[in-house]
Amino acid sequence: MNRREALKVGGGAGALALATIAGLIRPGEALAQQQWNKAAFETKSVAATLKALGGSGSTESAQIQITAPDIAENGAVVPITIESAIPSTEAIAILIEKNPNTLSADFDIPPGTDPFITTRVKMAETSNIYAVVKAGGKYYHAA
Amino acid sequence: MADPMRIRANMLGDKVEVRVLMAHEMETGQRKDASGAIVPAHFIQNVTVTHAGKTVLSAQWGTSISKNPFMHFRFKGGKPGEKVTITWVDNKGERRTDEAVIGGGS
Amino acid sequence: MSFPRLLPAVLVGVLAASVPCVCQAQDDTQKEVERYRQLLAEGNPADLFEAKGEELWKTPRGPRKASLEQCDLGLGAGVVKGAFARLPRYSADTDRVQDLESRIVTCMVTLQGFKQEDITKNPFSAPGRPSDLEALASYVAGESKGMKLAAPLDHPKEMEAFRIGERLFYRRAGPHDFACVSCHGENGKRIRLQELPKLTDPNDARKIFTSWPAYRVSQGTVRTMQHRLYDCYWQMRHPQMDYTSEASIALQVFMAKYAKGGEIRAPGLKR
Amino acid sequence: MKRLASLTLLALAACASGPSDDEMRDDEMRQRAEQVFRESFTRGNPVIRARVEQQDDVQALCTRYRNDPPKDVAAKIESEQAASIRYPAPGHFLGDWRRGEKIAQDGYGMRFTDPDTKRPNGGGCYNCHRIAPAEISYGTVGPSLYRFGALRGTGEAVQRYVFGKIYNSQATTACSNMPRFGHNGVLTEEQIKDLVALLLDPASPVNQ
Repeated sequence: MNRREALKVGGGAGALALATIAGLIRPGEALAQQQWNKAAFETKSVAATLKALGGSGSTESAQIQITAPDIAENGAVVPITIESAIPSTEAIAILIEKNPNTLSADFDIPPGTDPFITTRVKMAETSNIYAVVKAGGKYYHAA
Repeated sequence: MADPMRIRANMLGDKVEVRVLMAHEMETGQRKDASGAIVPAHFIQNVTVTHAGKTVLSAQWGTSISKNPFMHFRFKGGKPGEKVTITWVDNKGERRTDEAVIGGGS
Repeated sequence: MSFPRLLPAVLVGVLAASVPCVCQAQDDTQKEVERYRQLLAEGNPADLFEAKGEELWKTPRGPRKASLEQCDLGLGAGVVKGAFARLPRYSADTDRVQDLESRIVTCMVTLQGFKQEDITKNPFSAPGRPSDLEALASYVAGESKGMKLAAPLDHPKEMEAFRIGERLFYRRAGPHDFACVSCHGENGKRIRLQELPKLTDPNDARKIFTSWPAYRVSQGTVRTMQHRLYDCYWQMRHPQMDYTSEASIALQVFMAKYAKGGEIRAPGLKR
Repeated sequence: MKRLASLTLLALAACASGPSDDEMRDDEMRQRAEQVFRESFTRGNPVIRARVEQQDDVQALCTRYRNDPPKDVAAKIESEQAASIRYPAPGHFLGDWRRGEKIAQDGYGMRFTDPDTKRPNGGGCYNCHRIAPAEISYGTVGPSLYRFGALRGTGEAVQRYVFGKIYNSQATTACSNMPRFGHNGVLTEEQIKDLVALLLDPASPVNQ
């Protein structure tokens, strides 16, 4: 099952987070039960990744800012920052169009955490970078 | 066992700014070794950051996150002296948990 | 100057959206590369190696189950702070001029009982084979961060090493006629996009010599000064330079003379 | 420093009573450095080792004069190196610029990690020169060669000059930093012709 679907129906990770607060299980154990969206990480195009994330109807948004150098001295380490100004941002995904697998990372942003993330990705070749943001149950993207 | 992470957590206004480096090969599963054999994929799949028992960030990663991964983010509700705990789990089930004490203004 | 054996399965990525126009290609490229480096400086993975090195330094290991805490790096047994800022230097106990790595090896042999041949056979890491020496060198160098390089370089053996290093710096050989000076003899030059320091210019030498060991993003690991020299000779179509060989130390003494006074920024972060 | 070195040589030439004390010490130091060099590359590939242990006359002279030889020494190097160039038949200097571009990009060959296969060596020209405009990752140790043919002409005299420069750079500039690609067997005649085409073929991107 797709973890996003689990989140949508309000079970899964939400219930586990509650259990953590109650001190029933330690964070590490909660992680062991966490899922990894294999289907999404195996997609090979931006459209397929969007579909796998449940965001096929995504709209382009100017409120998502992608910061990356125009030239990476080394494609093995490309620093990327994604910042969303869309209210109620819940998740940010990073997609590298030309990589063998398009989806690079998917971050869940709980309330109280800034819709801002910096990480470093590998790029197989010159490529466009897409950010996909889930906010208020809807999907948005930017390139 | 995996080497420790380096976590820096500092107050930035009313937010906690977290920067973390993790020691991990992040093998793509596409690289060949000297003898031409494929090196199996070995990469972090899940990262969870907690503060005061609450998850403040969770992530799923693929093989294209760089070796020795770096992450930078900010959350509200933390105070100097409190702890931030970060755990990663990779595709072989190896894991590592480290924590850092939130420092004053950076 | 990539090192194909160690490069991951990815190559330099240039974002298609904005290839600079021909007219300003060089300026724009340089500016973007500078920006790239600034973005990376936010988190230097060398930190991971420093931490690992410190742990290795303090853990009893080797046939004698001893730690390296009593190692004399030149400032007396047990003094790590500031020791890197005084290297390379002559050591009376070995009657040799030694650099950081050579001195760490001495301590691993004398204190921990490791065999010299074993620890120097594969001193550089490869994917799946980490190197203790890279971590140890990162730790010791990091303990001099912010200090100024002040290797004395006035012992007769140090002065002799300088003259040997100087000759080797200009020594041309091999099918490409390369010497160190072929790449490091002029200001403001670069190989591909990599700027080249003029090593006999104190302004350049102070910045460069004091920034190794460094995390190399192209190789995903910390590389040391010994590796930098080994890699230069690889590019010069020379054979593998022996780890901590006399030539490698003479060249460092030569460079250190010009780099004196430079602020230690090791372990650094490089392409 | 450089000026001093050449003066010392002239003084020596004029002096019939043998080497001075300075010259003796210099020679001693040279021998000591050579010994250190030999003892510092003991584990390497013996073929590569043999290639670097023994310097040829040009390498030894350029080392001695730190790439700034006195005029007479420079003239001797240049004339001897010029005589070593094996030119192709007149009218046959231009190869294929597309192959030339590949050779200019390629740094393969003669390093200790390059397996001994039939893969030809590269020229690695972009390491030091700007050439075709599409490649933005180029070095600046050598001059820019972009629009070389458009600026210098593409006739046979220029073709012959470029061939000779790549074959043996020291025929025109003693102790040049540039490798002697033909003389030292790094590149074949065919490969050098492809590089001549990269610089001079009117269809090459270099001249657009």
